Amino acid sequence: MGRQVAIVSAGFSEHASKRSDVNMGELVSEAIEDCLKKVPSLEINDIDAYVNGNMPAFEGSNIPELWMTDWMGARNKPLIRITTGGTTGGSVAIAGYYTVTAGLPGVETVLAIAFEQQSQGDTSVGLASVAYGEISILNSMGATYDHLTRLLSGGAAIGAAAYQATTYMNKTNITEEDLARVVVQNRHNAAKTWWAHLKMPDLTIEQVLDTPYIQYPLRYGMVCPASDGACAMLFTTEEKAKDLCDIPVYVNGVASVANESAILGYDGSGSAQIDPSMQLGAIRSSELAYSQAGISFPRKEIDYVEVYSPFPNQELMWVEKLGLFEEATAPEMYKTGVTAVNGELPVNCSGGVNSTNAIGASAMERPAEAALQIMGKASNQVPKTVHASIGSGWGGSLNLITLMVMADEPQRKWR
Amino acid sequence: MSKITQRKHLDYVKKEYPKTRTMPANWYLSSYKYKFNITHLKPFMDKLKEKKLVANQCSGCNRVFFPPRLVCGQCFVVPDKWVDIRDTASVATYAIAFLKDENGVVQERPMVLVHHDGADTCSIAELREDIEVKDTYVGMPIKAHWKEETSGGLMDIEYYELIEDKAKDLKTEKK
Amino acid sequence: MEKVGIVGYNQVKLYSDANYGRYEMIFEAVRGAIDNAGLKKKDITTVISCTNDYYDGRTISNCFTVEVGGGYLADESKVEMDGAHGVLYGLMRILSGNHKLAVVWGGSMASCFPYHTARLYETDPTWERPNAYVNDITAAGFQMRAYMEKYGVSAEDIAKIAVKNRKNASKNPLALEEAQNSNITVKDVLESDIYAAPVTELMVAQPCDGVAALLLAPEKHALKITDKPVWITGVGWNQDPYYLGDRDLSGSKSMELAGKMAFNAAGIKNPKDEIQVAELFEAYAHEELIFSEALGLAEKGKGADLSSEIDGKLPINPSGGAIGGNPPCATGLIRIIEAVKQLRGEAGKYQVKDVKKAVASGQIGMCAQNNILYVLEGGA
Amino acid sequence: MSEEKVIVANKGLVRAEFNFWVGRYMDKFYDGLENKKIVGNKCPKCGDVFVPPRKICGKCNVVIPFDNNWVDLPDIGTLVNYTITSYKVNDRSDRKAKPQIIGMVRIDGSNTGIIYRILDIDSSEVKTGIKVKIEWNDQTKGDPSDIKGFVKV
Repeated sequence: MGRQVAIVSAGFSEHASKRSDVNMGELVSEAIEDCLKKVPSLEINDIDAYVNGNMPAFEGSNIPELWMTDWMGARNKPLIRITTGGTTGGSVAIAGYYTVTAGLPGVETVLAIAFEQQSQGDTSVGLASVAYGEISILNSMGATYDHLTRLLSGGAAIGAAAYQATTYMNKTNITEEDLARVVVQNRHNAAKTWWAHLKMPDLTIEQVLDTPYIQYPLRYGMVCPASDGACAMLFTTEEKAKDLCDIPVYVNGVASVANESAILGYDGSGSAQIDPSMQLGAIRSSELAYSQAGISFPRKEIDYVEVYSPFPNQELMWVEKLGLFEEATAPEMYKTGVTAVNGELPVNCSGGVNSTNAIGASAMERPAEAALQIMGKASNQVPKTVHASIGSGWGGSLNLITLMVMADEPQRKWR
Repeated sequence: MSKITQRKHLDYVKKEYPKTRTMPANWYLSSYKYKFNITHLKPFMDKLKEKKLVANQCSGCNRVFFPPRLVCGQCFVVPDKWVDIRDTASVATYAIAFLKDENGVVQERPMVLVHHDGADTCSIAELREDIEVKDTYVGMPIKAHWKEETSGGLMDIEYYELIEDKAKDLKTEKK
Repeated sequence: MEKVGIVGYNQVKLYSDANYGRYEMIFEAVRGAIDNAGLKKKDITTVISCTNDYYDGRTISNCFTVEVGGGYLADESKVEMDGAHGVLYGLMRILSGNHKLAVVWGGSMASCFPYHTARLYETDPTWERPNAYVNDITAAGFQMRAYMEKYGVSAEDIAKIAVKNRKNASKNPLALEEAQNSNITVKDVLESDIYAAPVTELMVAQPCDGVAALLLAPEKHALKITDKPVWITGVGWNQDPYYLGDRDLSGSKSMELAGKMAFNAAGIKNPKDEIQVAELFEAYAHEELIFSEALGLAEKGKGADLSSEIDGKLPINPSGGAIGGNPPCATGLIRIIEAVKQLRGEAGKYQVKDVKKAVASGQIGMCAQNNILYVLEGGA
Repeated sequence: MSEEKVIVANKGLVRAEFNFWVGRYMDKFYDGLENKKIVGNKCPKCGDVFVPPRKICGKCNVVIPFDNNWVDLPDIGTLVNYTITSYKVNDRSDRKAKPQIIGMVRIDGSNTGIIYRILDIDSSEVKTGIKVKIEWNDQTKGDPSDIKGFVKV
């Protein structure tokens, strides 16, 4: 039976489109410094194990943890590497949780690190290579590359998001203005977060709607940036956490349920998800994680939400799929300010992935920020007291989801 | 809003970092191969030549896969039945790519996920060129248009064309 | 630590250029493991895959393997290391109490990618990669020379290991055909093509195509599934610094520390006497000696004197080891599977007598930078 | 339905280019190479000297401040390890390339090794412990190729 896990700290590096002053190792060490600064009684040598991850093909380095060992302080320490594409950060955080909860002898304090320095690589080729094999199989079945390029022109992530947006908009009858409102809220929040990338304190809905379409229904102004950045989280046992900090954040539920692949499908066999905005994986993940955490009424019991939403329609979609709002009501909540910093259920007060997207790190920044809100150490801290929060991740071919449920009280396992 | 005033980027609070040298590197995918077993696609391709569509079906969950699949993920078995399916379909979802062609003119083409009647999976396809972007909607009924000379490949279906939709008003109505 | 049961396993036959599709091979491995344990798809609660984006030539290499790897609506994640590291994550998930059955699968198709170039991508891109003097081959050359010079070991002693493993592989029906050779001699090994002197071609574990899968379950649940469970009683893993100049290549500190951690968890005080068989992931023949010394199975520099044949005092790699076939991302997993076979008495022609405890290891990186070690015990 | 297995193996077409930022520490090192000088930095705690310089000493886990701790080093070192390979390291297909000696050299005054070719030496002559000296490229660009290799002193 696993033991209770607590988060004692989380740290970030500064995010920007080009962190040209540092290499990957130095970028990561910045995040670790920020993380350890918040727990003065802990030294880097006290860390027992490491969990790492990034999205390697975007950076052109295979298993970069190997050469970055010294920069992380991981020399002769146990280390494993988790990568799951867009959800990498979330998966790394979850692996950090499992490393502590497993109760292996001598492994109590675990540092989880996720990073990405996208300015070094070619993101479009990186994305194309996700389904490169699938594209080639369609080619050997007689479809020309010209035809395929046309079909898949959008690139993996934004194309998929546009499909989602279309069905979501069709179901809920929302307008582009509703999407732009989400963007504006995020970018305003980002302006108050020290490490965020797109800080736009004066952005208006009109400005967002004035940018051209990148892929209908998504416009340039609505799309996430490509950032360089790193994030680190410190996990430890309940007993140790109490000594290390005032308000330990307990991890009460984790899930990463995978669904069948969408759009192209494995082997080019088509999309098993007929409605890409349905997100069965997210629904199952939330059921699993909430049941572990003993949450029966997510809307009432959860005080703060960080969802992984590079595109605004996804933010609306996730808060519904994760059981926080009724189906098709999320746009209304944004309009009435329920999700604002001082609202009833604040969402993405860090600016979200929509404002800062260092892909490998993004999905970890969600639980990290959600944990800091509970500790009261977030840079755009919500005024109300946060008791329970969630952080989610999304990736793959619309099929990979991560979710972490945190609270200021431990959940005793009843199993 | 005119297209001239439209701006691609929005201003934000920027911080510049000192530039250091860069070291080049590359990743050639041309030295990679992608191996697939496409035995299960053979019957499908053969039938395409006869302008017929077949799909395979899992006897565990009765789902019909079009195009055929190697494995049913839900039951974790190889689908063992073959079924014929019709060439009528509907638009499951769509997105519009704003792509420049050779002349630099932006093409507005909807890319659609086509859900064939009787199938439980969708495939990605193109609509007929002259179908207006703004007329596309989720649930739009369409029909495969065959090439005159079929060769037993995916391109045998040239494009999908519109068929009359009596329930169009219901599907596109704004609440 | 609490013990975790291994309840099923499967490995596809290794080929240098398999007549398989990637997805087909993964499906065959995982389906076979589930059948081996007599289970159903719905019993799976979590799936850990071990693949590498640079080996598969695609970003998010686990993205399309959800269906074929049994991950549909299961808690899925990917470890981008050796298969043995994937087992570690599966083990942690079982120990957490959140999951009842974990599938761990790993593998890749070396016939589909330039293995040594992909290994070059592991080097420091700001310094060593532009020069391209360091990759797995040259690093192994350094490692073997450091080992030989420090302890005065001869190349013959190391060639003997390659001979032993290739002979053992000939008894293993699932090993790579090219690696199986029952008539090989030390001379053949020493006179084969020079890779990076002193390492010759036949001392190298040749990358090949293959996928393997393993099922893990908590103690109580494992006893319900099978009457021949194998228990993981200890695990340790560790990472050395990266720069070859910073390391003592004649030994393996990471394996030493991993071994300490695993033996401590399993309550093993004297591994030399308590372990009956070892399956070590030796990417090169000399690594088998370095590892067996690091684990305390032999004295420092005396690894070559160990009688490690199948009928010897402490058999190492009776299956042929990684030299018998090295499918990247699966080799460590196969080592665990081979140890399980020995403990369950299912190893056939290369069965070692009276095996009660075994160790299996996995590694990644230049000169085995990151090592992981398992202690396995048989019996219900 | 045919029983014959049909396998397709398609080649990849795309090619990704990367440009790795080297960071401030390595940038200073490459500035040195451009002027045919070797610069290292010294851990303030254990005193180990690193070539190339690093931000963090892995042994002590302390940050080496950028502002000082720099050490100028000679272009002479000791060969601590070597290997002889006929393969081009990044391209195995080129098997018949001329054998080259790749050596690990500890620059005098430093505590780590750098890996370069050993030039103009017969493979029977090479052994660990010999003194070697940097052979610079005539034109330096501020990247690792500025050092052509090492020659025996």
